[in-house]
Amino acid sequence: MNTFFLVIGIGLCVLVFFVLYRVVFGPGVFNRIAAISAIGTKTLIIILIMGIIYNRIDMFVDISMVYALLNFIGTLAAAKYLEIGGEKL
Amino acid sequence: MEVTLLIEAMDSSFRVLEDAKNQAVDIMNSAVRVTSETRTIEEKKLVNIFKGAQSRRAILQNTVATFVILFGFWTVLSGIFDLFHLTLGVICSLIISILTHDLLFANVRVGDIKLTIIRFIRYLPWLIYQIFVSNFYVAYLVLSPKMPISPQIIRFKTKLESDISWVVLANSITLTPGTITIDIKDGEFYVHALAKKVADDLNTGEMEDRVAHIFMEADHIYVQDVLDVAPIFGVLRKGI
Amino acid sequence: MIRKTDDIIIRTVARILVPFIQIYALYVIMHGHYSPGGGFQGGVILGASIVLLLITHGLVETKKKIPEKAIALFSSMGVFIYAGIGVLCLLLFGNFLDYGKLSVILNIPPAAARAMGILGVEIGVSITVMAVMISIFTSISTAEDHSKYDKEH
Amino acid sequence: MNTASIIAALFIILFTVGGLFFFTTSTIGLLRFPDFFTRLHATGKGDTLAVLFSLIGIGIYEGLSLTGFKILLIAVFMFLAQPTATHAISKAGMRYGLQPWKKEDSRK
Repeated sequence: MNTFFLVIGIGLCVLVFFVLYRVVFGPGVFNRIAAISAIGTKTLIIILIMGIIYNRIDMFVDISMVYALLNFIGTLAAAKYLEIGGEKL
Repeated sequence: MEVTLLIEAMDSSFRVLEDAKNQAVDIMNSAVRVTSETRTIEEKKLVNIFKGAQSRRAILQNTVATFVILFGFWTVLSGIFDLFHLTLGVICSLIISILTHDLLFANVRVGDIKLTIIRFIRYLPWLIYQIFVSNFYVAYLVLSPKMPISPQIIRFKTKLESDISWVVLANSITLTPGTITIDIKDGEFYVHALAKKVADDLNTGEMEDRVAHIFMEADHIYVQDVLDVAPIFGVLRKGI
Repeated sequence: MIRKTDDIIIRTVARILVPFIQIYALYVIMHGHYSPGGGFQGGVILGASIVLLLITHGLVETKKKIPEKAIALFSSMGVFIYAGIGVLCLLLFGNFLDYGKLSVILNIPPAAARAMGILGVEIGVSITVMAVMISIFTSISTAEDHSKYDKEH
Repeated sequence: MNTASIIAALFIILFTVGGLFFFTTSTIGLLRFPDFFTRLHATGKGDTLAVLFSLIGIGIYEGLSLTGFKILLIAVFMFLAQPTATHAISKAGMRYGLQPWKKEDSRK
């Protein structure tokens, strides 16, 4: 089973590299934020899979929850910052 | 001569009488006004006292409810049931429930909460089915070589009233096939749809009916029209 | 200047999430010795929850919950708790932060005293981290222009 | 290896591979779609269902325990947070002045 999860994790990592294209070349800052948010959701699953591989999922689940939380708050903050043109938050 | 004198005397006596009557009416009026003013002041005081008691009671209720929910959440997270950690949990949830008692239960409509929760749970399977359909639809669009999309922005007016039902409706719209809620302004939803078929699906109003059924709100009417982009910019930019 | 957002969806979701985020942060602080986390991480999550409140409900409503003075007080109080526990161990003829010596005061065995001492230090760290994070955020976003803002409202 | 564990393993593989599939479609959509709003359609929906699938798979692997419950909590949180974040970005883009792509644009 570990090998299977390892394969899934590697697949997710490859997907992250594809999304990274949008982060680097995406026209405009909004595309970049959407792409970064997508990378965050993929990272959440990668962290859980790492927990399975290291056999310490009870620890990694906390980290993954914090990651989801900070991803959400970061996206909201960036959206609010850019909504008004970035001059007055 | 005497007649005119008599008339003048009559006149002046009438005037005196009139004055006296006016004064009496004034006095009566002012007395009534004073009593009514005092009465309104007293009524206001009573209302204020009553309201204060009510709001204090509401705050207490909200704090206790928040405390119970947060303590349940803590025990589930912690998973250690010895005395030390349970005491820590009581202290922590007490601090947070006092700090945030007005956040979790703001704008709660008085109603049958139990029935609302049951109906919401019954609503979830339908929503998950819709999310399935939406994802297969997006996957089909993504993987088909010609990519048959024709994006458009539609606007419809909802008759839902409370904010929580708006949130449920907006998030359901975002999760279901090919539509994203862009903005809500004065009860009007601006929705970005991927194709015309999807927009027509939204117009049947099935989802809105379901959400209204959950929160027991009035039947809705909706006005819908496909919009050009330019006027929407005007409406949305005005809000800034 | 941080204004209240006019979006009802974001405001409602943030309102529902904030208490749970805070209890989760306290869970991370209190269970630092069983699971990853501890003082710093829990403090960051607490600060993030207040930042979420700030960007959705605006500066005025957040100030009603946590006034500026309280934040300044917290940021020094955390350091005081940390250093106080350390110095207390010094006074009991131990090293700085030598928690085992606390067993004399608390009247419990040294192992339990160590756990209590670490918990106290972590609480101090988390309070300081939270307060400093919030004060940095408000200082940057208001450009330290509180006086004018207070007069307007 | 009894039958119950084999069925569980089948379900785990089914759900996790399904999650990977939807992650892939959302990524392809992010790369292929013509403008910002249509790309949000791909990420906002695809990632939600993909996270749900992967979490169900990992939850079955973990079984009924405290960790399984925390995984369920993450799923609930993602269900609340992902549409909200999508809505926030799309609204910000609209107010910033991004023009939505129309079908007529491609014909010119």
